[in-house]
Amino acid sequence: MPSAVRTPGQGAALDRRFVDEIRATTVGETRLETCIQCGTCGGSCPSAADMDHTPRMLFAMARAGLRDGVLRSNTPWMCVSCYFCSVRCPQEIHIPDVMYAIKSIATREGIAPESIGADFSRTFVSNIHHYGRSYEVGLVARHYLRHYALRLPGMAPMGIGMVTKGRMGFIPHKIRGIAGLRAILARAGELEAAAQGRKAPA
Amino acid sequence: MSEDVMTRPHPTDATASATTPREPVVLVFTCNWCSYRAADLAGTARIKYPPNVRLVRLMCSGRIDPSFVLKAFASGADGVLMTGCWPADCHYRVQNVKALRRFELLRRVLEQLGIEPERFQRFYASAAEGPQLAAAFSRMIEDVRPLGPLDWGRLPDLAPDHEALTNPSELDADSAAEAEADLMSLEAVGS
Amino acid sequence: MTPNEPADSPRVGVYVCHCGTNIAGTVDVAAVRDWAMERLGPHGVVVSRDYPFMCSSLGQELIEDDIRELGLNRVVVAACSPHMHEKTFRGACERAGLNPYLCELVSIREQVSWVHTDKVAATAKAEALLAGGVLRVREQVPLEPMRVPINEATLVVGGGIAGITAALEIADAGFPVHLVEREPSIGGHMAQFDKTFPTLDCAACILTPKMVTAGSHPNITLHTWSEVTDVAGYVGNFTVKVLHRPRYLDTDLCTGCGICQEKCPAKVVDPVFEAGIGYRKAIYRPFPQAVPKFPVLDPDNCIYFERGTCRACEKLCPTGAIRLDQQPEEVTLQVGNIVLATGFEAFDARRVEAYGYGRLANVFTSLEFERMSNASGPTGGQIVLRDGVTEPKTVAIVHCVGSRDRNYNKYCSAICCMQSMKFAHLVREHTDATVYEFYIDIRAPGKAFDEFYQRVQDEGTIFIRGRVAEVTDVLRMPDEAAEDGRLIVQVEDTLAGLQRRIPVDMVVLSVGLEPQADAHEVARRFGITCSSEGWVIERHPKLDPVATMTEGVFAAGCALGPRDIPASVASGAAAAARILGRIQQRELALEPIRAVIDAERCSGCRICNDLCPFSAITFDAVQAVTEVNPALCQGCGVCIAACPAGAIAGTGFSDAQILGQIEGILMFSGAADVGARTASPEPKAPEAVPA
Amino acid sequence: MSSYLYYPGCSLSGSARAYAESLAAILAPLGVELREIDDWNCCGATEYLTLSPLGGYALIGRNLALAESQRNGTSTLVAPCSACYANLAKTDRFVRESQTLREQLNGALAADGLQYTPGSITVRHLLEVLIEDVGLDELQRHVTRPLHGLRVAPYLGCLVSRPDYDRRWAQHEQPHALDRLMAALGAEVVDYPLRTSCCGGHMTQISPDTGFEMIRRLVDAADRREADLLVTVCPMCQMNIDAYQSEMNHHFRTDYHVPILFFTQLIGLAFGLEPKVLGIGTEIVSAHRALGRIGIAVPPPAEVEVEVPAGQAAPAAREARAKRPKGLPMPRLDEDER
Amino acid sequence: MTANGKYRFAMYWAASCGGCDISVINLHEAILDLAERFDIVFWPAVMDAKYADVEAMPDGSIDLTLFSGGIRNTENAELARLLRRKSAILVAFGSCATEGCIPGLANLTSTGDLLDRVYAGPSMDNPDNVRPTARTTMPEGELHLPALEPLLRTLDQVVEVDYRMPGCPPETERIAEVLGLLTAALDGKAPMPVRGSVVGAGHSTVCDECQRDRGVKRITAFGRLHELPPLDPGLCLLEQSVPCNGPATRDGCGAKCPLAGAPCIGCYGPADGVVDFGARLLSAFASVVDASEPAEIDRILDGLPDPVGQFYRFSLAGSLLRGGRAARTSRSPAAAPAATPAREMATHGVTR
Repeated sequence: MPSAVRTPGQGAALDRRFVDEIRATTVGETRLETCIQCGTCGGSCPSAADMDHTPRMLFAMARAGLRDGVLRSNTPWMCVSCYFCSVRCPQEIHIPDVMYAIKSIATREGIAPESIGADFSRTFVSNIHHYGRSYEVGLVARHYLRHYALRLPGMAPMGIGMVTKGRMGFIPHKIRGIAGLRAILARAGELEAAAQGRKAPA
Repeated sequence: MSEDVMTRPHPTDATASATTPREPVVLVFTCNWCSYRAADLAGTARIKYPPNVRLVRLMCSGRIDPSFVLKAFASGADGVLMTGCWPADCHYRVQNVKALRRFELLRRVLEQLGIEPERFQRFYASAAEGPQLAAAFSRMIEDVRPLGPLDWGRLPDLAPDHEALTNPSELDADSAAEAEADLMSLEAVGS
Repeated sequence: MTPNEPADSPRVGVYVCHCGTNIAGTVDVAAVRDWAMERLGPHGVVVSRDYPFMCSSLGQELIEDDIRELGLNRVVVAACSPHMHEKTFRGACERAGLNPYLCELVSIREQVSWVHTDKVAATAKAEALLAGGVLRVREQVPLEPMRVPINEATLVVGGGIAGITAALEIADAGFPVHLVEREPSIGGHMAQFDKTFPTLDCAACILTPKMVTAGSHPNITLHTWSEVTDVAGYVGNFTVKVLHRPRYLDTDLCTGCGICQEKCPAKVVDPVFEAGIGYRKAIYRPFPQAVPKFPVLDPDNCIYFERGTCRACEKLCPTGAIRLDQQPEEVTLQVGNIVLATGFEAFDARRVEAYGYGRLANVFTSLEFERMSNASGPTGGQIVLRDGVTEPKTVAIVHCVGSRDRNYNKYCSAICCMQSMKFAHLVREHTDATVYEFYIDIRAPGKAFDEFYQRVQDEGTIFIRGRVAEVTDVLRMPDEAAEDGRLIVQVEDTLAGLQRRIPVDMVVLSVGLEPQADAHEVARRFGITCSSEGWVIERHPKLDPVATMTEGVFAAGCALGPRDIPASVASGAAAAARILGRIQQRELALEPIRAVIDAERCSGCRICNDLCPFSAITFDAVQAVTEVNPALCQGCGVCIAACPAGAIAGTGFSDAQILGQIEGILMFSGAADVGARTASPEPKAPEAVPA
Repeated sequence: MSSYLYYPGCSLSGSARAYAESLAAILAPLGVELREIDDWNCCGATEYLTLSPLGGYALIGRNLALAESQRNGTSTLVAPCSACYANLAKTDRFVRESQTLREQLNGALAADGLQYTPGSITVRHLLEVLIEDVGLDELQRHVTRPLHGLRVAPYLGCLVSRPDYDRRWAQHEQPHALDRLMAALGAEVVDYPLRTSCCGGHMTQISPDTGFEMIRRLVDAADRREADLLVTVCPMCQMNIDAYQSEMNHHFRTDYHVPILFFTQLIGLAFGLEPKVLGIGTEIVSAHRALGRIGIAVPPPAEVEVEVPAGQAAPAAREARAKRPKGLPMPRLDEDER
Repeated sequence: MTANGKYRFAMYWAASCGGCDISVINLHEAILDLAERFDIVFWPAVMDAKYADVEAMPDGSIDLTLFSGGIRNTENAELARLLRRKSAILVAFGSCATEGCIPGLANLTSTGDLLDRVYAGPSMDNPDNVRPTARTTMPEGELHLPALEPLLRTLDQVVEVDYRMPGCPPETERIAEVLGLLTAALDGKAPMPVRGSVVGAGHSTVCDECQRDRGVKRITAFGRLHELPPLDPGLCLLEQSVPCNGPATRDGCGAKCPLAGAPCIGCYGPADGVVDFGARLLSAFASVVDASEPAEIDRILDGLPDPVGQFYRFSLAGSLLRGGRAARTSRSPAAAPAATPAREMATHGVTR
C-alpha cells in the first residue's frame, strides 16, 4: 500500500494551518492535535485494509500540513462510521467526525478522490433536496446505472426479491415542509461558508 | 535592580487603580489546605483566569465569619466566592460543614437585602483541582458581570432630595460645609 | 475594627520580588514598589524596595538591614506563595530581631504573574493584594510558636516493601513502630513476584529476609489482618484505633504447622495472593514464607460458618489453637508520626472490552502471569494456557492496559514497560514460544533499564509499535490461524502503517497501577489530601516528596503514585529519615494559630461547645464560661466565627487582620472607588467640637 | 399506556417495511404508544454530513425542532433505526455542548421559523425503550410461543452502543442487552462476539469489495457458531446482510445462507402473532428453514434454498463450548447492565 | 455650668418613638435629683423650645445631651450637627441613636416606596395624590419641609459621639446609674468613662444574666412560640427551638425577656468589639444547626422566615451594609415604581 512518502501533494508547500481548518469544519471537538499515533484507530478499523493511509497516518499528515495529500486520500471515504475507533481512542479524538470534515472540505474543493463515494452522497442528498426523504428506488437505480451497470446481473435476485417482497416503494414520499427544509439547508450552507470563510487559511 | 528608597509618604487620594471599574471584582475566601493549594496549583500550571479575582487565605472555610462577606460587599466587592475542601475531605474533619451551614443562612439574608444569589457562591476544590478552581473563578466572573457593579460603597442617588438639603434659609455657611462632609460620611459605608 | 492604630504605630517595610522574570515578566514590579510607597505610606509603609530574588541571601539581608536601620516593626514580602517561602522570610525577620510572625507574605506569583497575562491588570492586582497584606500585618501581634512533645512511636500503614523499609529504618534507630497490614501477611505485591526487573534477581530471595526481620524485630509490633479505623490528635500525638479482624485462632498457641490448612475440606479460588489463578483453603496461610506464620480462617468460605458443621481444623489442631468464636478486637495506639504505604491495586482488565479478559480464556493479566511464572505459584512456574497443560507457542504482551488512556487512567503507570519486557524474558526462559510486545512507546529511563530492553530484543522478542485494538477468537478465514481456538491480536503496526492480525496462543495484558479502591476514604481518615484519582498529594512534588499536607503524616511507595521497587524502597527510607529527624528533636514547634477565649466576655452561652472535632473546647460549669485547650486546638477558627459575643479571638488570623486584608484588597480596586475613601484611616465624620 | 414521540426513518416505509409492521404488531399488547412526528424528514444518514457537516446537523435538527414543538406529555423520542438514533442523539449532544453549533443550528432552523432547545428532547433507541421501560419481565409475560431451540445470534450493529457520547451504555463493544432479550423469548442465544461489528453501511454502494468482505465476516462468524439466524435492531444492517448476501456469495464464490430478522419480528413470533403480520417472508435470505425448525410455518422462500453442507460448523465454536475438567480458574465476569 | 451651679442638660428626639424620653421620665422621684443637678435647657418632649434658642447658645455650653432617635431626614441631621456643636458631652441614647432600631428597618425600602406606602397606602384617602415636597410656594410665601434621606443613619454615622447607651429603651435603673456616673465625673469626683465607650450596659451578652440552664446546642428546628410545645421554664430557649437573640445581645437589661419566657430580640445591640450584630448572631445560629446536607440545612433554616428581621431588627442601620439594595437606589417618590426588581437596580444610578 502507498505510504505518506508517495502521497501526491507531498511536494507542495506545507499548510501549517490545516489542522485548524479541520477543527473549524468539524462539529464538536476534534482534539486532533492530541493524537499520540498509537494506531488504535487503524487497528480497530474494519475497512482499514482498503484505506491508502490509516487514520493515524492521515492525522500525522494533517498535522504536518500535507493538506493536498490528506484531501486526496481515500481514507475518509472508506470510513464506515462504526465508531470503534472513537470509543477506543485513548485520546478521545472524535475520529469519524473528523473524517466528515475532511470529506466535506475535499468535496467543496472538488478534489474528492473516490468519485463514487462523493457521488453517492450527492445523489442521496439531492434526493433529500427533492423530497425531504430518502427515495431508495431512485437512489439505487440512478447510482447503479451510473457506476455498477456490470453488477446489475449479479444483483438480479436481490433486485427482484426486493421488489416482489414490496420492499421498494416506487412512489417517492415528499414532505409538506419541503420548501422550509430547503430554506433551512440553504441558510445552513451560508452559515457554514461564513464560519469557514473566517477560519479559512489566509 | 533598583535600590532607590523613598521615605516621604505621599498623600492618599481616592482615584481607582488600573483595572476597569466596570469589570466585576470577586473576593474569594480559601482554606489553607485544599482550595488555596488548588489556587497555587493553578498558578504552577499557569492556568489563566480573570485578574480581578482576589484571594483571602484562611486556615479553614469554617473560619469564614459572615462579617467578612458583608465587609467585602461593603468595601466594594461585586461578588464573593466561598471555597474549601470537599465536604468529607476537610483538613479539620467536619469544619467545612459549618461553613456550609453559615453560607445557607447568610445567602438568605443577602437575598432579602437585595443582593443577587449569583454574587455569593461557594465551590469545593481539593488541593489537586487547580484547573477546576480556575474554571470556577472564570464562571463566577461571568455570572456576576451581567449584573453590573454592586457599588455598595457608592452614594445613593440623592438628586431629588439633595437640593432640599441645601435649603439656604436653614443652613449657614459652615453647616453647609458640614452637610458636604455629611454626604461623604454617608458614602463611607462599613468603615 | 480596622485600622484604628494598633498598639505600636506600625513601620512597615514592603519588598517586591521579581522572581527573575517569573513575576517581573508580567507585573511591573517597579510600579508596584513606588505605588506601595505613595498609596500605602499613610498606612505605615516607610520603605519599599524591589529585588530580583528576594529569597536569595542578599535579598534577605536587604530586609534584615532595613529592620535594624529603619526600625521596621512589620514586613510585607510580595513574592511567591506562603507555602513556598513564608518560613524563609520569617527567618530573616527573626535574625534581625523582629518577631517572625510580624512578617506577611503576599503571593503575586502563583496568584498574579502566573495566572494572568494582561500586564496592567496584573500590576493592579499585585498592588491590591499588597495593600491587603499591609493592612493585615498592621493588625498582627508578636506570637510565640507552640511547643509540643513528640511521641517516639510511629505508625506504618501497609506492609509492602515500602512500609517494611520505613518500619525497619525507624526500628533499627531504636524507636517503636506499629506496622499495620490489611492482609494476613506482610510482603505486599512484591511477595507475589518471581523475578524483579531489570536485574532479574528473585523477589522472594531479597524480600523474605526483610519480612522475617520485621516480624521478629523487638521494636516492631505487627498488626496484620487489621485495619486503622480512626485517627485522632495531631502531629507528635496521634491516637490511632486499629481493628484486629479475627483469625479464628489463638496465635499464642498456633505453631504454624499447617495441619489445619492441609485438612480443611473447603478449597476456593484465591483472588488475592494467587491473583485468581490459584486455589487456597478456607483456613489458609497465603504463602509459605508468610509473616507472621499464622493462618487465617475466611468465614465466607468456611463450611462451619456456612452450615454449622465440619470443625475439621478445630478437631485436628495439635495445639487446640482454633477459636471459631473469636471476635474482632480494637486496640488504641499512641503514635507521634504516621507513614502511609498503602500501595496500589492492579487495573481491572475486564474494563477494556476489546481485550476480552474474562471472555477469552487465554487472555491473562500481568498479576496472573507473575503468579504463573513464580516457581511457588499454582503452575509451579510453568507458563501454560488456561487449560493448565498446554504450553503456548506464541505469546502477545500488551502494554498500557488501562494506562495513558483517557477512558481509564490518563497517567503512565511507569512500571509496565519494564514489567512487560521482564515477562518476555520469562516466557523465553520457560518456553520456546515466540513473544510479541505491543507498545506505544518504550519507557526505560531507569538504571540498566534500556540495557534490559536491548537484551530482550536480543533474545528474539518481536516488538511491534502499535496499541492493540482488539483481541478476538473470531477468525476471518478458516486458515487465518494454524489451529482453531487460537487468538487473533488485531493491531496497526504503526511503523509499517498497516493493520495486522497476528495469531497467538496467549495474551498477557500489562495492566496499569491504580490507587487502592478506598484511597479517598483513607485520605479522609488520616486528614490528608489526594488527587482525584486517589494518589496521595505530596507537600511539594519536588522539594518535599514524602511529606503530606498534614504535619506528621508521611507517605511512601505506590500510595504516592506508580513506581518501581527501588523507588518504593527509597521513599520508604526517606519517610523514615524525615520522622527520625523529628523524633530526635523530642519536641516540635507548631504554628501559634489558636483560638483564645476572653473569660470576661464569654457569657457561657455554649454555642461553641459542640463545634470542635478535636475536643479542645470545654465548659467550666462553675464559672459558667467556656475554655479552649491550646494544646488540642488546631486553629481552624470555627469557634471564633461562631461566638455570638465575639469573645473568642484567633491568633494569626484575627478578625482585625482579616477585615484589614479585605479592606486593603478592595480599597483601591476599580470596583470600589468609594471603598478607597472608606478605607483611609482618617475619620470621615466631621471632627466634633472638643468638649 | 406509555407514550413516546416516534421517528421511524425513511427505510421503515421502504426496505425495512417488515420492521415497521412487526413493531406495530407488538406495540398494542405491550401497551406502548408511538406518536410519529408530523412531517419529519430524512436524517441524512452519513451522507449529508459528508458534504456539509452543518447542513447535516441542520437536517437532523429540523426533526428535533419538530419533536420539541410536538411533544405533549412526553419528551422522549424513539428511533427504531440505529443510524437515525445515532444522528439524532449526537446532534442533541453537540448542540448541548457547543455554543457555536447551537447558534448556527438555530440560525439555520430560523429560516423556517423553527428552533430547538438543547436537551428538550431525549433520544432513545427502540431497543433501549423495550428493555428499560417495558422490561424483560413484561415482555416475558406476553410470550406464548417461546422460541425454544432456535439458535439466535444477536447482532446489534454499530450505532446503538456507539458513539454513545452521552455514555448511556455500560458496554460499547459487547453489550448483552439483545442477548438477554432473546433469552427472555426462550431462544438459544449464540455467543456472537461480532455483536457490534460493522455491516459496512453504504460500502455496498461506494466500494462493494469492502462492503462484501464486511458482510462476509459477519455471516461467516454466525455460520461457524451454528446460528440458525441473525437478529438485528437496525434496518441498514438487515438490508446489507439480507439483500446483499447473495451478491456477496457470488463475489466470494461462497454459499452462506444466514437469514437475518428484526428483533421485533422474533418478539412477535414469541408473542404468538402470525408470521405474515410480522412481515416475515419479506426477507431475501429466507428464514423459512430456520423458523421451520421450531415449528413455525412461514411462506415458501422466493428463491431456491441452497443446502448448507452439514458439519461445516466451526470447531472453534465447538471447542469454545466444551467443558474443561481441570485447569486454571477463569476470572468472573460481572453481569453487565445493558 | 449655669450661674446657679447647675449643669446644662439637653435631650432630643430625632427619628424615634419617644420611648427613650419616657424611660427617663420613669426615673420617678429620682428625676428630682436630675433637676437638682441639671438645668434643662432643651428637651422638646417635656418643654417648649425653639431651635433658634439653641443656635444662640455658645458652642459646647450644654454639659450633657442625651440624643435619641436615628437620622432620617435633613432636620434630624441638622439638629445632630447643631447639638454636637453646642454640647460638651453628647450621648447616643437608646437603640435608634446607637444602631437605628426599628426605624432603621426602613433602610430595606426606597424613600419612594416609603412615601407611596404612606401617601398612597390603603389607610390613606389622598385622591389628588398630594406629596410632601421640600419647597411649597403659597400666596403667603415659600414653605420648607425637611427632606427624607435615602438611608436612616445612626447618630455616630453623622457626628462623633462621646458615649453610646444601648437599649430600646434603655432600662431606667441603667439611666440612673449613668446620670449618677456622669454627674460624679463632671464634679471631678470620678474619672470620665473612656470616650466613645458604651455606658449603662455590660460587656458580655444576655446569657450572662439569664438564669436558664444551658447545655451544648444542636438545633434541629426553629419555631415561633405558638408553634412549639409548652416550654421548659428552666431550660435555654434556643435549645428549645426558640430563636433567642440573647447569645449575641449585650447584657445590661437583666435578661428580662428570656426570664419571662419570651425570646430576647436583641434591643441592647452587639457586645463589645462586635463588627456586625446580625452577622455574629446568624453565624452562631447556623453553626449549631444539626445538619450537614444542604437540603436538611434548608429545612431547618426555613424555621426562620424573616432572617433580616430576626438578626437585624434593631441594628440594620448600624450594620456593615446599613440596609437593603432598594434604599441604596432611592429615587424621588414620583419616579419610584411600587417595587423595583433588584436586577434592574444593579444598573441604576451608577453615574457620579
